[in-house]
Amino acid sequence: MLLTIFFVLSGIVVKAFDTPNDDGSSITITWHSDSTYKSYEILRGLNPNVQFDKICEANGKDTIFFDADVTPNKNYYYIIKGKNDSLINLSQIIGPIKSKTQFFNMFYLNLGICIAVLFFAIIFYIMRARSGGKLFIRRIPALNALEEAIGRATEMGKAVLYVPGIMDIDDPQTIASMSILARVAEKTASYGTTLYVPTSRSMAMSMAQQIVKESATKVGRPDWYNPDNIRYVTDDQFGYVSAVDGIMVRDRPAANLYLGTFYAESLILAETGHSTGAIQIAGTAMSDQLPFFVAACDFTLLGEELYAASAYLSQEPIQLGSLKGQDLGKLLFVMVILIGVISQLINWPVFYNLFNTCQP
Amino acid sequence: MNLIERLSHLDRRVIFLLVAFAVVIPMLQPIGLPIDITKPVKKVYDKIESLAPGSIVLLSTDFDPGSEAELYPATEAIIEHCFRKNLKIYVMGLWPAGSDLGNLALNKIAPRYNKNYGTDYINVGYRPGGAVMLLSLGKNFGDIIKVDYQGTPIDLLELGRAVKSSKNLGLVMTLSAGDPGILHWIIYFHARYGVPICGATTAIMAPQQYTYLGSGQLVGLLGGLKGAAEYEVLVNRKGRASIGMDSQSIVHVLLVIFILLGNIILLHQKGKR
Amino acid sequence: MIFQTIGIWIAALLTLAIYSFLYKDNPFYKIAEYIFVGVSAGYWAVVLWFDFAWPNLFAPLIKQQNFFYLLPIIIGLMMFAPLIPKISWLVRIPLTFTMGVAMALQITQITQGDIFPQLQATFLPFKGVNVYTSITNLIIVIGVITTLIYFYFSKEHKGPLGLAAKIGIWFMMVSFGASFGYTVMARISLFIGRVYFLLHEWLRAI
Amino acid sequence: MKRTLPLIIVAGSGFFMLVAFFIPSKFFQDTSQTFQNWYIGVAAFFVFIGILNLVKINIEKIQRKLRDWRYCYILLFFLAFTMATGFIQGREGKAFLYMFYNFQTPLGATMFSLLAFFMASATFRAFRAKTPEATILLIAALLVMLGRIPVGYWIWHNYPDLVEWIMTGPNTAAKRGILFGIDLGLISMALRVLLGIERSYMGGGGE
Repeated sequence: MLLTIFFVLSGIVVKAFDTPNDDGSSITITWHSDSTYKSYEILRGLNPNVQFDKICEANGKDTIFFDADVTPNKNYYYIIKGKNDSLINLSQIIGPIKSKTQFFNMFYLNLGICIAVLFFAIIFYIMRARSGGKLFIRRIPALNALEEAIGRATEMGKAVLYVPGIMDIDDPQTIASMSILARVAEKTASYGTTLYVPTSRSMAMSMAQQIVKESATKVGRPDWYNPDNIRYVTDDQFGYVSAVDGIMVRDRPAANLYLGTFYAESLILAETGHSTGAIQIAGTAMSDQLPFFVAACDFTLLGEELYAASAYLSQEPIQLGSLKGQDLGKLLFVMVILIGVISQLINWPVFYNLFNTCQP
Repeated sequence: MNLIERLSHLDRRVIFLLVAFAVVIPMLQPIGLPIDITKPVKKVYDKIESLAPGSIVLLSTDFDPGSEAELYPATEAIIEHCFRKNLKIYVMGLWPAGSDLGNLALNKIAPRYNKNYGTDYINVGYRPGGAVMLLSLGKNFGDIIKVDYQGTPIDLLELGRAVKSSKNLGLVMTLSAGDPGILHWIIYFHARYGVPICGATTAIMAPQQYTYLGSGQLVGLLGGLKGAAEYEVLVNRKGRASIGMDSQSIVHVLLVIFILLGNIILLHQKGKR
Repeated sequence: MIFQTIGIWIAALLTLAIYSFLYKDNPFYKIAEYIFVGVSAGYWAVVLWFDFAWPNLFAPLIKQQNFFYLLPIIIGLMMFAPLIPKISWLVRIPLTFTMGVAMALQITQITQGDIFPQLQATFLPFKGVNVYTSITNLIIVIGVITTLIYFYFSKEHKGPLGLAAKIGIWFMMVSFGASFGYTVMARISLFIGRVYFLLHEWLRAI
Repeated sequence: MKRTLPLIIVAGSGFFMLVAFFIPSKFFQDTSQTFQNWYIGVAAFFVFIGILNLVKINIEKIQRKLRDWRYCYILLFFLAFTMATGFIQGREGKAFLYMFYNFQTPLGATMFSLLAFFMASATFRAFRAKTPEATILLIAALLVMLGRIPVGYWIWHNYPDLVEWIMTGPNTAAKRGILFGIDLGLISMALRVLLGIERSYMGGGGE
């Protein structure tokens, strides 16, 4: 009798449900009330007619509680007790509630779709490139400069210096750099210009030697190839830089090409190269180093352009296909941004909310 | 040979000397230039001010001696602010040397505020594994952290027992010098577990963080020594960062002159041709 | 106390030894450099063992006889396989395992933590905000789109596309300039830190 | 075996982790957690490998009497000494921390501060407005360099706000655009690794 009266007075309205998108290990309880309480107690029982145990005490501002101590597929009943200094009110008994294991986390559906689309695009283009489909890649301006620089070095009777970064051949930038080296070696070999390739890793050296040799053979100048010009210097960052600086100052190459992964040494290389008056062409995806290359070199391949240049020159299906797939991704992003901006203009928040990611 | 030509052949050691003087002299004879407060720094300050006493701040010291100059002053300033607000500090490091540099600051500041190890602050040392570790950490601290840096089982420490999951944290403050660091806290920890992140980074990393400030994934930011100096002004403590600001100003002016001179030389040479 | 003073002197002399490189390369610099590499590698090994490897891998195995921990240790030990040429290929097992886990997590977390929030942050309003904000918002939207267009390789950059790409470059140059300025700041700060040490802790001049 | 087993492992562990992200059931969550914990355990060995390589390289250098080989003794001595202090007295031992605070900290900090000087010299000798792009870059750089220090505030009180605007406006826009490109590149790289198309990271170890 007393209980019913309190229920009517208290006006605490409670809802309890299986927490969505989880492994069935929790039940969500929410409540709201017309009067204010200092704190709430959450009571739980396995049977509406038997004793309820206190499982949590929440403060007066809370309106939600996750009961994470439940067994899936078992019935539970809940009561919320609102407490003030003098007053204690109870809500109605809520239940039975069961928690269940969900198969798919619907919160992440948007992420899943995005990943699936990107995967599909990349795989699709790689397959197309492999089956011999023509994929267009725009010409990269700095590549024209590359040929000019080699031409100028030839006219001046000076060498070309090629620095493939300071990382090993497991670095994608180094791999991209090697494709460009192949083209540079072809050009220098056909002109008979000397090409220096100092490397900071021994594996990078053997790979560079192999590539340069092949390129020389390809243009019919196997005699031009000189393995002594492609040397391993040292793994040590600053040690490597001072050795390369030494080549620049002593041999004064007319063209310095820095393509690959660079760290703090970028600015030391670019400075020394500049002081020798060489044409400098740089390219790296290390965005922290790009500013120094842009400021001190004549041409710079910015970020992804390094990969694009490599794909353009090598025409290798994996590189071409991935680049194409990523291009599609960029196109989609541009479209999404435009729709997003328009949706804000016309006060349509649905689209914005499609991109929510944090779990509530 | 005229002046400009002589300048263009200046020995670099002369430049080195000029830079050294520009740093040393203002330190011996401070000018006391006023330090302005930027928004991202104020936001870090406001965030810590807004935390209720007793809240736990995870201080991740993700740097090493290489960037100690930029990040250590910020470490001290943040710790001092937290202790003053009676917040609890949970130190860990994604870089091996980070936690020892954190200890240096803790041991210096904790006694001033009568804070005790184990209840008011703890240090759980270096945690390898970067991004993947952070994902596991957010779910269950117990999986990753079993002992503190001295080898004491974490459950014997009051603060160690208090932190079981990301839900127990009021804020993550990372002092980040690179990889792994602030980016991983944002992408791997904040995105999955929603704990607010503040950061102090080296100045090199600061411009990139503005994309995350813009999206709200990062609450506030102390960029480089200047950020630390601003924070020192906010918490009213005369530290290493504010002392260095005069020198920083003079060298910047010197370098601006260098760049302008260099380009005048370029124009001059072009004119000649 | 005496040890502390000696420590400060060691630190100061090592600092000066490194700076002697600015005059020219010399044996003092080399000695300091090699000490640095040796000490830091030793430091790494000790910290890794005490903070991580012992409590998280070996202690549970040896003290609690939890043989479940054998697996990560065995996979980890395969990292040493290249020392024995015959089984050197085994190094690929830990490499591929860590790559597999890391790459998968990279895919989901980049989407969740970078792409989605950053796209959402670019859906900026022009209405209901002040003029200053709406101009800034417009600039951000244009900047993001034109930068993306610059990195779009599937079409020749001619006409409107070429113009957009050009604008993209300008945006990038402004941001590179900002990075440049900040990097200058960072490097100078490092030197300030050392001068502070020399003047404050060593010479006690400030 | 030597090629297929690694490829199975990379695809198996990778795609499992990918799928587990979307499936809340206990089995998938617990297993992916176990994988992550193993990863962290295995990752710890990378550091030990690094140290072993360092020792190997230096001993070789001494044996073959390569350039600067005498200094390698110094390196090996300090490596052994630091490890000894740590392993004998413990991680919190006085001697070990002494090495850290009085050797490693000043050396690390000073080594990187050398760049301040190289930077200064490069600003004078190499950073030239040769192209329109480089000109924009240098102007932005000068604005930021002056605006991010007390002198900027002293010149004009609203100057820091201007720089803050450059940072939150154009800088954020370009950085975000570049970020999208990098993210797409990383995802495509990750996918290629999982599918076994990209294998260069496996490096040596024989066919």
